[in-house]
Amino acid sequence: MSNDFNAIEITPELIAEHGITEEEREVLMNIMGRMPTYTELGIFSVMWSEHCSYKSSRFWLKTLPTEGPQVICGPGENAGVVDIGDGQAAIFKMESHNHPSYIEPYQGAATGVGGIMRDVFTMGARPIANLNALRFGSPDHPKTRHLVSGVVAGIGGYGNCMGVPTVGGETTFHPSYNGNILVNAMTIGLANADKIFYSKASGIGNPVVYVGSKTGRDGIHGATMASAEFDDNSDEKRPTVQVGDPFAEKLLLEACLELMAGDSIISIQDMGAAGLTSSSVEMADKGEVGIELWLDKVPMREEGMTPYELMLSESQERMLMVLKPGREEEARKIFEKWELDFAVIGTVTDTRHLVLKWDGEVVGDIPVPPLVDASPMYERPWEPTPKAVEIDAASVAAPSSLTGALKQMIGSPNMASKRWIWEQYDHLVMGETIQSPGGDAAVVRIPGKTKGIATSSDCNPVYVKADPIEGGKQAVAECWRNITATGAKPLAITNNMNFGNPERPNIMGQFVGAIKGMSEACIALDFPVVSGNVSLYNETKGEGILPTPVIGGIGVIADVAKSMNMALKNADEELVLIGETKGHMGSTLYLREIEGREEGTPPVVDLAVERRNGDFIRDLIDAGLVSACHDLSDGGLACAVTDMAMAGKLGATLSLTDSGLGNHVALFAEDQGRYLLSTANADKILEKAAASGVPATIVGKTGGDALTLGDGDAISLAELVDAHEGWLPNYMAQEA
Amino acid sequence: MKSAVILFPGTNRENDAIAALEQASGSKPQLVWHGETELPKVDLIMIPGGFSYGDYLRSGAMAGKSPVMRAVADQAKAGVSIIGVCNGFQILTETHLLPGALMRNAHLKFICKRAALKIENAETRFTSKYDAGQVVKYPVAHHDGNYFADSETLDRLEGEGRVALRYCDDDGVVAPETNLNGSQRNIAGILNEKGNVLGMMPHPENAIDPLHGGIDGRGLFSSMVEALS
Amino acid sequence: MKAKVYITLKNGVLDPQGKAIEHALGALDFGGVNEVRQGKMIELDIAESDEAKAKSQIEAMCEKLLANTVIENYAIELIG
Amino acid sequence: MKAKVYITLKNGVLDPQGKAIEHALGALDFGGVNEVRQGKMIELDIAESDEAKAKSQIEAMCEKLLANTVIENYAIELIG
Ligand SMILES: Nc1ncnc2c1ncn2[C@@H]1O[C@H](COP(=O)(O)OP(=O)(O)O)[C@@H](O)[C@H]1O
Ligand SMILES: [Mg+2]
Repeated sequence: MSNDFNAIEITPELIAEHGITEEEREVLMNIMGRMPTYTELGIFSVMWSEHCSYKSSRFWLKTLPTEGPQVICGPGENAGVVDIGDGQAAIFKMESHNHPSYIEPYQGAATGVGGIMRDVFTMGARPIANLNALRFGSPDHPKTRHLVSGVVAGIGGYGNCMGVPTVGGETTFHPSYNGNILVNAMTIGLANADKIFYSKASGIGNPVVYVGSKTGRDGIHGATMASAEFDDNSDEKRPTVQVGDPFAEKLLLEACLELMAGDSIISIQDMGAAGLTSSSVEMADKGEVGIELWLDKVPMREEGMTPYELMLSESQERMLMVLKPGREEEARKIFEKWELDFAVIGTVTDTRHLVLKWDGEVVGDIPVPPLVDASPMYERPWEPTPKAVEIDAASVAAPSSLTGALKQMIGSPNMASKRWIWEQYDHLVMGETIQSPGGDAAVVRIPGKTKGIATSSDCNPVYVKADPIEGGKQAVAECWRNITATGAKPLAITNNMNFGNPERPNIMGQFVGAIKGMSEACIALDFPVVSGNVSLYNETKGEGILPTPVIGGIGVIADVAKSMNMALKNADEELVLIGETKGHMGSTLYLREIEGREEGTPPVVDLAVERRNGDFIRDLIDAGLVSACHDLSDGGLACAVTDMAMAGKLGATLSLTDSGLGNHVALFAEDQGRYLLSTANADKILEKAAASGVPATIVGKTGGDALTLGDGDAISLAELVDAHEGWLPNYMAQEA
Repeated sequence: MKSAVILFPGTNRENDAIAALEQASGSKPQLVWHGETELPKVDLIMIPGGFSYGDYLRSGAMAGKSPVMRAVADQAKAGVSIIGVCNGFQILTETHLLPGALMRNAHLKFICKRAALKIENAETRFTSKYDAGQVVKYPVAHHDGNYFADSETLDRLEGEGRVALRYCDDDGVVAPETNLNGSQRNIAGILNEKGNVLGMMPHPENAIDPLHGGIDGRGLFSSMVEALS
Repeated sequence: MKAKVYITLKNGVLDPQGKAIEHALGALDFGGVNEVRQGKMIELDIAESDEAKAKSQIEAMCEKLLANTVIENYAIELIG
Repeated sequence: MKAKVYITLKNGVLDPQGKAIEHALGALDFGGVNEVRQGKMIELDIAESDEAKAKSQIEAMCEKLLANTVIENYAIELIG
């Protein structure tokens, strides 16, 4: 009977349909020494997929700096772990759900959020903050509105129900994402540093336990679906879309944390992509043991499920655990209290094989080490990205009106307020949100403490496209800067590498360049990589997306009451610019929005300067010398002061002294490593700056209800707010 | 003041509620699981926010039928004070301890922001520390906060001073533009006939710390402590 | 026995979802669509095989849980 | 012409709501209830009076807006 499951004849075509190349097939045949069964073929196919094996990226990922005294656990586990003092650890990671979100925006985004939260709580952490980095196509593309509304509702739908505040993220639009949006979700969790759970299985004979929701035929690979049999309604094409059940996940979270408070768990692993396959293989591999699974014992949602389907299903809200012997009942009680399925579905063995049984009969048997180690790793050919043209600032024409240009920029899709989005996210639940979305970095307090975590996600893909190395550096630097602007000390990052087809040497060159730039910045800023995710093949009709290595960083601030934000608070204060303005105009927002040109080298990040300026800012904030602080990024000085004025509902005047650059260049250049401060202590700050060799200049004053550039070019705050706050709601209101 | 906080599967603002109750009363509330059929002897029962049963079917529907809610209803009859916030309000209407229903927000979107609220009745055990007409700011965070009742019921609520709070602007003006979810007559919170049960969509428990951006929510908790201790 | 339960909003109860759909249909150039109301349909399979008994059981489910009779009506259809 | 549109989840698509309702019915001592699935019913009034045309218009509405055809099926009933 059980053999029926594997009755399907394995042909070279079927193997190819499973995405296994000829070369890989050779390796597979050597490992098995025989034709794989249908179930085994499915397992190889998912384990050796780009998604699970990182076959194109692994070689380069290994070059990222991952160490530092703060790092408890770097890449290789479900999420990265860093020490935040007091015996506590922050556990965090970012993950993409790009393709599913394009197919079904609500469920795709929702299950993305669910997946990343499981990665974090499987390690023993309670999630305390979520972020999301979104990239959509051009606003006038017919699908964009629908995608924005679905993705945002999905992220909110899942995170809100879980009771985890969504405190930050980023959202930009660019035509390169028209057919391939990006949905990257990040979760930060809090755990005791001495109570972190890993996936390594151990203890021959120990029970392997399945908990959570039942397994259905969700997300079983499209290509393989074609050859699978349907038991009913075969005319109805079965959707491969996964539907999230945030309520089940909330129960799973509480049940897992309750069980984790005791000592019965040896190892635990969420079932994410490739579900039961990757979780069991990973546990066995890490523990250098074997695992035997009794698939007929798996809680099933549908009748007639096959081993193939059970092993490949991507049903959500499930976990696999190895328990200490004899602790099953204690665990079962907890999961039953939370009304979740609980089943002992296997045992740890000493064979180092993954053995699958159905009613006692073997339906699959694969040696684990080669399944994992012999998985392909490619050093794909790559070419460096040709140098972009240098834009001479003197060649960039001045706008007819500076305030007019400013208004246009601040109301452009990429700069416009994303309030419409983050007001759909519960950013306050848990009662610890100290800095809400809309600022440089969000700040959440650690329950029961004065300290908090600052977090931000960043990437400027236009920079990365123009120069992957500088762009990669810049993404890390900007994240570090955003965290610094709140007064927090940056600790570590996660990342999501979203790129096109790695089989194209120019795309692979973007990937390699970005990794190099990121590495440099991480080292210079003591900001190691502790986790991450890679999403390749993001392209439609042969056109890749802009290379988008999203950086998600966290930092710690000892006393959240001292954390700084960008809102201007007092009139008649001095505005002090920290950092040097050289007048870099290439790849800037000004060039794109005002001149309609997307070209030119991106600004260079001088990492030593970056660090010096940032450390200086942090000291000023800590010394209480600053009343508002904002880093300068897209749109330069003018956009920064506008953000600060709008946030504080208080006007400001920038005095335009002749810098030799031209006013529009001084205002809109995107030189790096800069911050704008509002302060009543300008003298002291200038003095300190001089002593530390940090460039600092008084550039204006706070007050009034308008923004004034130079001697009289003024625009009311109300008008700016309208442009800035109005764009997205107006755009979405035309929903059709 | 002794208090209890009821927990359902999917409740998620319990810690926020506990923090507020503890700050105001100096003692930790007792936690009561949804399956309980008996409640501890307390002065106040709080049903916190969240997504009990995932908000599936209707928000608050399944929690409203749980064993513990029968006990809560008995306590309500006996005059014990009960406050339901957000999902708690939805549950209280589903249990019929409060009239009306909470429907999907008129704009259909979840909304999380600080909202201005007008204290309509300052002579209740929940609001005595405020002045009538005072404008306070609490956050809202809900998808189904659109209060509905037929006009007879609404007239009765108004006539009997049972509208506790309304959505308004910073100056206390109650208008269609300040109605952030489509609620009938801008209603944000109501009382039962006896005045011992309050349901409200906004979250006073997320406005008790200067670092929350304001402490307007404290007044509600200190009112209860004063009345119930 | 299989059954379907239809739950609709009572007359006079505002229906934000229905209204939004009506509006969106208009924006999509589907003219002349009015009185859009959104309700629920719950399908279930009940062990009871006697029609009358099944119906009264489902009625009880509606009263107790499936419908909020303050704002909703329900109708039951037995499919057999 | 009045019409009703029934929107249901495709076979095999997880229905968390249905699952929760089934569970809640069990907890309320309604035994023997299985396979609970929750769908939507949309009622509308369409100006078109020709049956075939009305139907094809509503079909277009379903494809474009009312149903999420990635995970949902729909059925149309004209009431006249
Ligand atoms: N870009 C990256 N940088 C650093 N580490 C990475 C990167 N991409 C993936 N990793 C690490 O590789 C491991 C496997 O990633 P993934 O398959 O996404 O994890 P999971 O199975 O938990 O979802 C994780 O430890 C992850 O942190
Ligand atoms: Mg910033």
